Amino acid sequence: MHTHPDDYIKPELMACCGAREITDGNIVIVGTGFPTMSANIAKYTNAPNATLMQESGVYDARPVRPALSVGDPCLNPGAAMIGGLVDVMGMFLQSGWVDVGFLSGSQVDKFGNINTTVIGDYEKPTSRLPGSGGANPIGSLAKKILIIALHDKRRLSERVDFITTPGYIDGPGSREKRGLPAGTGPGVIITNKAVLRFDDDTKEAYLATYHPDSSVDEVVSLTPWDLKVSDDVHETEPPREEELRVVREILDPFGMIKIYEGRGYV
Amino acid sequence: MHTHPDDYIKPELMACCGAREITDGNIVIVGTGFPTMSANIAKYTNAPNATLMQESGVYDARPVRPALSVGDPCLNPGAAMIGGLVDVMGMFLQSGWVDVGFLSGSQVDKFGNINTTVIGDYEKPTSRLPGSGGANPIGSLAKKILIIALHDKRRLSERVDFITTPGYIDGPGSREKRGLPAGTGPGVIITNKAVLRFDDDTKEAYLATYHPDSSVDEVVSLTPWDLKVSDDVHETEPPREEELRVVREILDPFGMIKIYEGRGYV
Amino acid sequence: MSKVMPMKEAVQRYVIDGDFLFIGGYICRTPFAAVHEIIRQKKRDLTITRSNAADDFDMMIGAGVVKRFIGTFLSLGLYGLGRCYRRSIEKEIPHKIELEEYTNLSLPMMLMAGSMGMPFVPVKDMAGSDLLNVKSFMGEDKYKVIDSPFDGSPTVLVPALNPDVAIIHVQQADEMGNAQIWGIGGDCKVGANAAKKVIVSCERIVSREVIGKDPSRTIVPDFKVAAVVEEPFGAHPGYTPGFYDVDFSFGSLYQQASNTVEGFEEFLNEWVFDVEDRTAYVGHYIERFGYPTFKNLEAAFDFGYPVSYAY
Amino acid sequence: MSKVMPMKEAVQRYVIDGDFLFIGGYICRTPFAAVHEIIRQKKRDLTITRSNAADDFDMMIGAGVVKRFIGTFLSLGLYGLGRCYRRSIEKEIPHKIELEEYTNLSLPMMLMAGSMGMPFVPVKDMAGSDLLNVKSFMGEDKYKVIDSPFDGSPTVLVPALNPDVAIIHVQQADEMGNAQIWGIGGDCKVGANAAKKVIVSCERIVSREVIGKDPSRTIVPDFKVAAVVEEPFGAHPGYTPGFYDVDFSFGSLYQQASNTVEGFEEFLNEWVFDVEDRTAYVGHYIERFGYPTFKNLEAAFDFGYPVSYAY
Repeated sequence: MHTHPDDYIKPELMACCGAREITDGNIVIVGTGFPTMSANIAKYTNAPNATLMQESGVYDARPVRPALSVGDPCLNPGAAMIGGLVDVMGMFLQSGWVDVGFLSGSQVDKFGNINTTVIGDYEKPTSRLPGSGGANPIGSLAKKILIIALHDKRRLSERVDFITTPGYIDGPGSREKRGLPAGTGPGVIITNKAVLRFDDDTKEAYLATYHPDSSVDEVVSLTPWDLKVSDDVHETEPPREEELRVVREILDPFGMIKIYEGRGYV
Repeated sequence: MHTHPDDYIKPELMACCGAREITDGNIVIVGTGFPTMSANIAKYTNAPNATLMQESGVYDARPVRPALSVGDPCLNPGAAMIGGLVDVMGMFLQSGWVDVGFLSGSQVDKFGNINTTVIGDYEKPTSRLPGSGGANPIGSLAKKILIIALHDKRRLSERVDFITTPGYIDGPGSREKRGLPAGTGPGVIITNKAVLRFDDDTKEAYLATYHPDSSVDEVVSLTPWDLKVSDDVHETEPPREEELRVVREILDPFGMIKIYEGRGYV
Repeated sequence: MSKVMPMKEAVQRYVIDGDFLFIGGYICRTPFAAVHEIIRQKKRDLTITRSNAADDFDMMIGAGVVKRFIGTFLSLGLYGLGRCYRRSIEKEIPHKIELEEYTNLSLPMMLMAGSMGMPFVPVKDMAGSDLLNVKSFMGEDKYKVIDSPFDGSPTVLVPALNPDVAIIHVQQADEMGNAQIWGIGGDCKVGANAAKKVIVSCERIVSREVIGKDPSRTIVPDFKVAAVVEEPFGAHPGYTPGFYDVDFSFGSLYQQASNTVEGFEEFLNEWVFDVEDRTAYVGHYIERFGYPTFKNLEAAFDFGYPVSYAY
Repeated sequence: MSKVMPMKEAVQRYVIDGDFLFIGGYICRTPFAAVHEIIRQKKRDLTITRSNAADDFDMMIGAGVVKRFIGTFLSLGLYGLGRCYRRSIEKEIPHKIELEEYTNLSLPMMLMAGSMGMPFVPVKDMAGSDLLNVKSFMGEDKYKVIDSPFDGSPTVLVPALNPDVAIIHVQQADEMGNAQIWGIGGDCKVGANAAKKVIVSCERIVSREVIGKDPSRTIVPDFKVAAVVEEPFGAHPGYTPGFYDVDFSFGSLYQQASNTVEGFEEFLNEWVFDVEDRTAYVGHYIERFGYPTFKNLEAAFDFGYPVSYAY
């Protein structure tokens, strides 16, 4: 039995949800923030032999503080291998070795398509976002994609304004038709309210678990599409004592994860 | 005026002929033996800023003895850059940076095609030779090819049994038609009897200079095709005193070049 | 025959208005001294490229030196969206740059293809995304989809890129340009080798003998290099492994400044136009923030093991 | 979770009859201990590949373990043509191997494509040569010629290779398989990373901490590695930079022996079948040629400079 302290914050819960999606031995490509936290929690709990890489060229880094970017100086000393983009994105990702990738986006739709390019029209955007970076290839080529998103009707959408990174595109068969590798695609959307998973037949995201301070009704009402609810929908397991200890004592002693509360992850 | 000592051996003369084909600043891809010797003589005489590379991944090596292979240990300490085959053959050669390449072959024909694959039928060969190795890409992609050959009717031929490395293939326009880069192709055949060059119009090798102990008649009689003779044919300039000093005092103090006499280079 | 020269001269001689530039770096080893000099010399109509662009690209766009950007991403990382980039695209300030977008797989592959003399290269990403539906100045040559002649499957081909000039910042180089790095590589090696010529900015110039003690660290050979510039602290506010850390406070300063056009211009005046070169920049930095702040960025002492290439 | 094991076990577990093997090395870092073990275990029907093959490939062919060879070149270098190779092709002794021939540009590119998940790669060589006119077991998939969809020019495409197993010899690795080299690389990095699994033979096993002191030297990450074998002197008669020199006399010994089938078999008995492992091989070497000869191969002391990755 696990103990579940109740003094956690939402970004901690979300990081733990991510960690539980990782299986021992997984090779995980990470950016910064939650993803790195999740993968590292997994290494200290359920997946001690998982290894991490960053697109900038780093494999199995041993940072002494949370990396603030994929090119962070703390990723250099102690890594097992450092090359460049062609090594990580080509030699590891494109060649099919990456099990798990984490992505986030300004818009995520019901098929798990992600937009990090523009809000509005591409030529005359309301808001110009950073662009794909590594997101598109990670979303195209990693075996399982974990999506992190804020749960509101602006961030989740029936259809993204621009598919930067393909999820299931238009639904069943779409990835295969475009030539994306078999056995890839979004596995879960972790929001600040719930965990959504993808239906095997429809490829649409459905509600799997709602977080402790939320409810099925709240999640459905905050979702801009007709969200299906799992037959065995239940509350998300809160962070376990040992997960929180890893976050607070080992990975992030200065509590940098709190900045995500300021970004709306509450 | 240059002084020309008369105690040289034929491999020394041939190495000097090669050196004189190199222009200052040239980037030269070399194997072993003559080519390395030629390129190094050039560095000490007419082309001080020429640099050498070996296909194994080495750029600007500083060997303390003549390298006996392109993977020789003496090529490692002191080189300016060491990578692998994809760096030298791809990043330097295929991308068009190599000015001069040296090649030799068991058979060389009048269009400068080279055979290092088989004597006789490919499927049932009389003699199985090593194969292309780096020869084909060097002959295809370096701007100027210097060919080293023994001068007899077996080594030179009207048509090689197998084109391992294309010269001018079937004559004018052949390289262009196959898509080989413009401005590439054989520049000279240096034999133990003569220096042959290629006619701009016919792309056939013709006699440019005969070595001091040979003659136009001898060279023509040892050549298995109807060898054209240049209007200003003359004797090859023998090794200059300073060239020989470089060979004997700096590059090859143990006289390893003498082994080529045993291989017929007399 | 040394190629060593001041950055001012290197940029004057080798960066021409209208050129296509690869500018390396990944927070790690950003050639910021060169970027500032390009702005200082008010170059025009440049096409710039790199995977994962950051503050340096944002600054060039804001300063108006950029016409076109072949990119994958541009943000200030920790500090959010690139302000100048947004103003350019959303509000045409100072003008709207043209944008051709790829990814952190396809763009490095295009540079690798360029570095290796390959005309194009197949990539497995971008399929099914809107990145294939937007084309800008590269037009129909942005990519091609063919049926693989081997197995018939649809295959995206992207073209090789060969920039006119590459600018990279490295730990050390010799005076002819043999350039060595260690640590995060980004797309520096492929980008530099894809270019027709390279400007190497370095923390220290070392002898050819030092280069030869560890030739496996070299990423660019001297024959590709046009100029070598010794610029200690040349990647600031980025970092150089073994030399100095990222300057997070300065990143915040740029974020604040670039929030407005006026702030951005004041920033440029203070840190680019009013300083003559990198030495003056470092002097100003110390004057403004104090020597302890500067000294605090210096890397810790943590050296590895030497190796031998002997036989 | 350590992957360290004796070569006997590594070859028993991970090299299966009929496998497609990449075997690295370029005189430099030839994995000879592994090659001997493959012969000792009388593996059959292997397909082997490497650019510029030498004595190790000749020996495997003579020993009858090889069915197919995807190659570019095979010779004994200084010692002339490969005797066993010639006997196989010319006289079918012990049998005629099947041969698919490429070049030292195209084959490394095919391995690079395999390592990077590219289905094929364009190459600018082979055009106009008879290498395009001979096809063996790869049939029509040896290469394809297409009109470039970008500019219409004829373009040779060669397919990616993905060997079942790669075997490389490196200077050092940790017990999980992170493998580091310096000096001549040949096609080791692309070949190893193209394979489904890797056997790493190394001069010394080092700690993960030592690997982390210089991660830019790593060419293969641990997750690709199935077995790590510590085999000092494991590349003999080839060399390992920083450890020992080429053994020219031994090369001559092999040349003499392999001139005849009988001589070759005696050589195999003495140096492969009658020694149980690499330790016994080295013992026999010292017994036969004396410790001074062995000691004389040891590399000179000529170490470079350490670097720091700190910030």
